[in-house]
Order: sequence, then C-alpha cells, then structure tokens
Amino acid sequence: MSEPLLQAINLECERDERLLFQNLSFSILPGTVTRVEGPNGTGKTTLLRILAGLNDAWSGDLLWCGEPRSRQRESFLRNTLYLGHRPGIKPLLTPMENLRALMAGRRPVSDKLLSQALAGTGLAGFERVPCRNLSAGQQRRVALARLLIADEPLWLLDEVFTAIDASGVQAIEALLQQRAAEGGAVLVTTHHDLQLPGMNRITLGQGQNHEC
Amino acid sequence: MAFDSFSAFLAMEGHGPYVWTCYAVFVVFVAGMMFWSARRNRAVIEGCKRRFEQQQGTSGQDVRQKASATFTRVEVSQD
Amino acid sequence: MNAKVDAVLKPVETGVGPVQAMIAVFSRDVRVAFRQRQDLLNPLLFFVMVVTLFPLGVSPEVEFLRQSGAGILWVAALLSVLLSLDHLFRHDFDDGTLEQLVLQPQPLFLLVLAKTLAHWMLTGLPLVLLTPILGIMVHLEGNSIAILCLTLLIGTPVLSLIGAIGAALTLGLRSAGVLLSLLIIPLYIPVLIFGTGTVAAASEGAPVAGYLALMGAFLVLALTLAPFASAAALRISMSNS
Amino acid sequence: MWQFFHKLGSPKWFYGIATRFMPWLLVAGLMLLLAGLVWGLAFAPKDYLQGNSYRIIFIHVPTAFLAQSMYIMMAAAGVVTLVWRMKLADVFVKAVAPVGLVFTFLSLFTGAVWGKPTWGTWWIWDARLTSMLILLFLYGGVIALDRAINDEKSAARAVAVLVLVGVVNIPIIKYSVEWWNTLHQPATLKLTEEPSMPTEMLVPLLLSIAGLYLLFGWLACLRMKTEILVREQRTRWVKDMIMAGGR
Repeated sequence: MSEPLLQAINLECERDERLLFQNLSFSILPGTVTRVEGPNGTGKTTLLRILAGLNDAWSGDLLWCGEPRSRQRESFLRNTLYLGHRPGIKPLLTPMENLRALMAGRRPVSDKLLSQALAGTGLAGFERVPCRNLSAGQQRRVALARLLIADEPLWLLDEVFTAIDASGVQAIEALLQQRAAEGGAVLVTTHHDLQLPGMNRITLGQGQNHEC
Repeated sequence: MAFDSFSAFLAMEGHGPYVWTCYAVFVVFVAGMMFWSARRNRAVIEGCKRRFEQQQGTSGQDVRQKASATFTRVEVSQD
Repeated sequence: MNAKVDAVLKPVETGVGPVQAMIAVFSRDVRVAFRQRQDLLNPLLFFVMVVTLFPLGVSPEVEFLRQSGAGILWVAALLSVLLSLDHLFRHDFDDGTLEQLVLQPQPLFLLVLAKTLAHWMLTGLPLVLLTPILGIMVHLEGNSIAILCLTLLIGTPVLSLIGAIGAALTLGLRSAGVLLSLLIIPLYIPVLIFGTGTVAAASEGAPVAGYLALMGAFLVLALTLAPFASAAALRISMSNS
Repeated sequence: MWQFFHKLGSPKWFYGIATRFMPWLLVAGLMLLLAGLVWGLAFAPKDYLQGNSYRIIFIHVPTAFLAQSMYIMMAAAGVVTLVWRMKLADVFVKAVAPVGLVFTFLSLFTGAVWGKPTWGTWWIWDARLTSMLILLFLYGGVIALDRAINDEKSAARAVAVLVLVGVVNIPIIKYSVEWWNTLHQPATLKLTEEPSMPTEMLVPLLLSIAGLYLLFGWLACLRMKTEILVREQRTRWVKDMIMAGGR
C-alpha cells in the first residue's frame, strides 16, 4: 500500500444552517477510483468543492501528502485537476482556444497535443467552431479533453457523465480505470451507475458516514 | 448657570429651536436604538424558549423522517 | 513528504511562470471581448450620452460648459466604468472559467491584476481616447483637454482596480449591479476630486505636476493593494456559491 | 496568551462576561452622558462667536467621534475575522454597523442644524460634513452587502474585506475632501475647530464623549448577545442557559 495523496479527517460542513456531513474521514490513495454517492442535496458537490479548495466553509483537517493542505497550496493546486458542474468553457471561444486557456496557467502544452486531445474526445473538425455553436454534450467534451493530456495525479470530477452519450460514457469509464492503473487517483460524483472493479465509495446522506 | 431664568434657558437667545431640535433628535434616536435592540433581544430569547419547550414536548419522535421521492404524478384533472 | 508520493507528484516548478499565466488570462479576456464587440461599445455610448444630457438638462451656455466640462466628463467616465464592472467577473463566474482561474497554481492576485488590466484596456482606455472629441463639444480649451486626458489616463486604471474589489464582492448576488455602485462610489471620490481638481488648477494656470504625481501615487497604491483585496473577495465569493 | 485569545473568541464566554458588565456600562454611561449634556446645556459659558448654538457641539462631536472610531473598530474586527476566523469578530461587525450608521446620521443632522444659525444655511459643503456624508455611504454599503449575502460566514468575510478597503480609503478621502474644500471655499467659519477650547467647555464635552462611549459599549454588548443567540441557538449551552431562565 502506498501513502494517501489526500486525507480528510473529521470533515464537517454546515451550509445554510444545515449540517451536510460531519465526522467524515477518508483517504485517497494513488491508483484508486473513488465514487462519492448519495441522493440529491446531500453535499456531493460541496464535498468536491471543499476538496478542490474552492469552498472554505468546513472544519476538520485536510492533509495533502501527510501535511496540512493550507501549507502546501501551490503543490496541491499544481497536482489537482478539478472539473465542476460548470465546464469552464467560454461560449465565444473555439474549443482549441478554450483548451489552451485552461492549460495555460498549469503547464506548457503544444498545439499539436491540444488538437490530439480534442480529436480524442470526438471533436476533430470542430476546432475552429465557436463553442456556443456546439451542443451541450460537445461542450462538456471540450472540458473533458483536459483529462486526455492531464498530468495531475489527483482528479476531482463532478458529474462527468452529464450530457455524454452512451459510447462516450463507456470510453470515460475506461479512461478513469486506465488512469487509476497508471497510479493516478480519481474522485468522481455521478448519478450514473458507475461500476469499476476495486472502486471505493464514500456515501453521504445516511446519517452516519462510511469510511473507506 | 449660564442663564438668568428658565425661559432664557429655553430660548437660548433665539438659538433655542436649533439646539433643542438637535438634542431631541439625539435622545429619540439613541433611546429608540436602545429600546429596539432590547426588544429584539427579548424576542429572540422568547423564540428560543418556545422552540426548546416544543422540542421537549416532542422529544423521542424522530422529527426528520425523510420521505423518499417516488415521482408519481399527482392526480390532476385534465380536461 | 514521503518518497512514494513524491514519485507521483509533479513539482511546482514544471509548470508555467506567473507572467506567462497573466499574459494568457489577459489575452483570453481581450479575445473574448473582441468576439462580442457590442459589449465594448456600450460603455462608450453611455459615456457620450451622459455627457450629452448636461447641455440639454442644465445649460448649453459656453461659459457653464467650459467651467463644468471637466467635471461632467469625469463623472460620466466614472459612471461608464462602473456600468461595465458588473461584467468583469460575472460571465467567467457563470460559465465556470472563474473556478478554474482560482484553482490555477499561480498567485491569484496576479491573475486578477491581469484581468483588471484587460478590463481597463477595453473600457478605460477607449474612454480616454474619446475624451478630446467630447472636450471640444463642451468647449474646453486645448490645454485643459490635454490635462483632462492625462488625469483620465492615470485615473481610469484606479477606477478599474478599485471597482474589481466591488465586482468580486458582489459576485453571484441578486441585484449585484446596484449593490456594486453603492459599495464603490464612495471609494471613487478621492480620484474624482483630484482628477477634476487638477484640470481646474491647470485652467487657472497653476502648475499641475504635483497633482499629477499625487494621482500617480493613487495609481501605485491601487496597483499594489487592490489586487490582493479583489483576490480575497473572489475566494470568498467562490466559497459562497 | 493563546488560550486567553481563544477564550475571548468563544461566544459562550463573551455572553457571560457581557451579561455581568452590561448593567454597569448602562448606569455609568447614562450618568456620564447626562452630566455632560446638562453641564453643556445649562452651565457652560456662551461662545463669544457663535452664541448659544455652539451647545450642539456636545452631541455633534461625540456622535461624529464615535461614528469614526466605530468604523476603525470594525476594521480591526475585520482583520481578526480574516486572519483568525474568530466568530466573535463577525458578530461585532454585524451588530455594530447599524449603530454606526445611526451615529453618523446623527452627527450629520446636528451638523446641518448647527449650520443654519452659524452659516445661515442648512447645508454647506464643508470638509467635515462632506467626509461624514461619505462615511454614511460607507456604512450603508457595509450594511447592504451584509444583508445581500445569505451565508453568514461568507457575509462576515466579505464585509471584513469591504471594511478594510474602506478604512484604507478613509484617510485618503478625508485628505482629498479637505483639499477640495480649500479649493472651492477658502476660510469659512469652521463648526468645530475652536483654536483652544476653555476648560468649562472641554470638560462637559469629554464627559459626554465618555458617556456615549460607555452607552455604545452597552448597546454593542446587547446587540452582540442577540446575534450570538440567533447563531448559536442550536447549541447545548444556549439551551441550558435559556431553560434556566438566563438572559
């Protein structure tokens, strides 16, 4: 067993006077896929936003590689990829420009690699079309193209399968599994019935919270 | 005393209306703020008390029973 | 940090430098703005229209206009910047690019600074360029117009920088636009006073270098402090959504 | 030291302390204020320049003084909110901002009324009145922002940022307004800038400032207690205290 990348200890979050979860503890190890599950409104998205560092309204401890995350901010941000509900795609820009802008602050990537990634999500030939002319699913695919060139070891994916067609879903499942095999860690929330061998689960909204 | 009589005190050589208006407005606002703050404090305490007593009455029952969604259609007449 | 995890982690240094990241943010904002040119024109049209209201609403006399022209132009410029500020973060917030901006492994205040500079280049700078024409229309003298343009050139970046704080604070709120004005207008007062005061001093023939230096000091102060406040406000607003 | 600091941040501890001190604050504040005002109204000598209208000073200056120092206190609390996330600091800012607004308004109102006999007009764009007016706007902004954000913690932190930005600006605003004032109307009769105030006027003024300060302390404690109750109403200690008949 290797050491956990991200470790949550006694995480507690209260939102709008409502306790979403408390005493939530789990570890995310390299080489695993973890699914966060639970009915609507139990705090899946909030948990992911907390883990990504977008939401500060929590208490407890978050350890990044064994040290408090607040002291490792740069390293944490460099090594974590977060894809949210909102895909982060500018409707006025083309898929190529969008992808380039998203990668720009992280690491230098050649245009060739970017177009390969776009082709990998089935967007070959759409590189020069403004994203507002694409369908919702295609726009999501632009955001997902990042996964094909991402070197971040920790992926936090919120509702990745939204608006993606059946064959796309299968391909993404395979991608997640492959990523885990490479030694990456993946955390997903989804309502899609995701079943991967060796998948961990974090279940929210049951009164008590499971550890894994 | 800087004034010879009470009426001189009130008149303040013609500046009385200005001075007294200021003092009146000041007293009204400060007293009003104190009064409203105290009243709200009492209202919050009463509210808490009522809730706590109600909770003691209904303790033992699980108030937060969750109904699971069924997505059955509500009977609506469709003419 | 233990050795096993280190093998997986990418060291921060393999990434992109902050300056490159700033350039990327800046150029993306400029590019998006040029895809939607109408949005660029709106503050300018607003500027011209507000200035037009004064001769119509108060008096078209040359004497009045010459005396208050600089003030009118400054107020109008201030209002148009204010009007455009609501968009500074809103679109990015709605489509999720702001989340990705906050999560970049870069100092957030620098990225915010890049965004603010882009905003200034797209609204403040065109206003300055338009000012000579409007200055002639309100019968300002050549020297006054030049000084007015100079004060606007120094002043409008301050407006953008301070305004970014308000835009970040009111992000995602109902009636954010009105609230933004309420929060920001009091903070604009010193810039307005010195901007118009400098022009007034120039028209009386007084030396203005000192005033301009003071406005420059405002700009430096805003440049160094405002991005930190905007970045902090941005994090708070992200956390709230 | 740290333990003390943390204790200071605990709402429960504050609630107890506030309850114990509030009667004293109220009594002492009312007495001092009353003494200062009565002295100022009836016994202090007439001002040789402005006549009796100057007696407004005994409320104009304390309210203005308090309104300004409250903003500074809010900024200090804002730093505490942002750096240490102390709950009590949020509570302070939220409880005090409306009081500051009222005091600013009072000082503006009394200034205007004072202006009528002194300048012959209700309002003059005097440097002090103008900067108080801007302070009123700042308070208004703080309250509006606090009301607009639903989530308490975010609201507290956003307000803290705003107050801090404001407090950096206040000296700049004051300075620029004074400069602007000399530009447009040189050398008018100033309301409050007496070259040297005789002791018979100064003492009642200081008395009423002190009294109003204590009264403000009482008001702040009361409002903070209310806010604490609202926020902590589901905790054990609030329940125990209220069921035991505590206030």
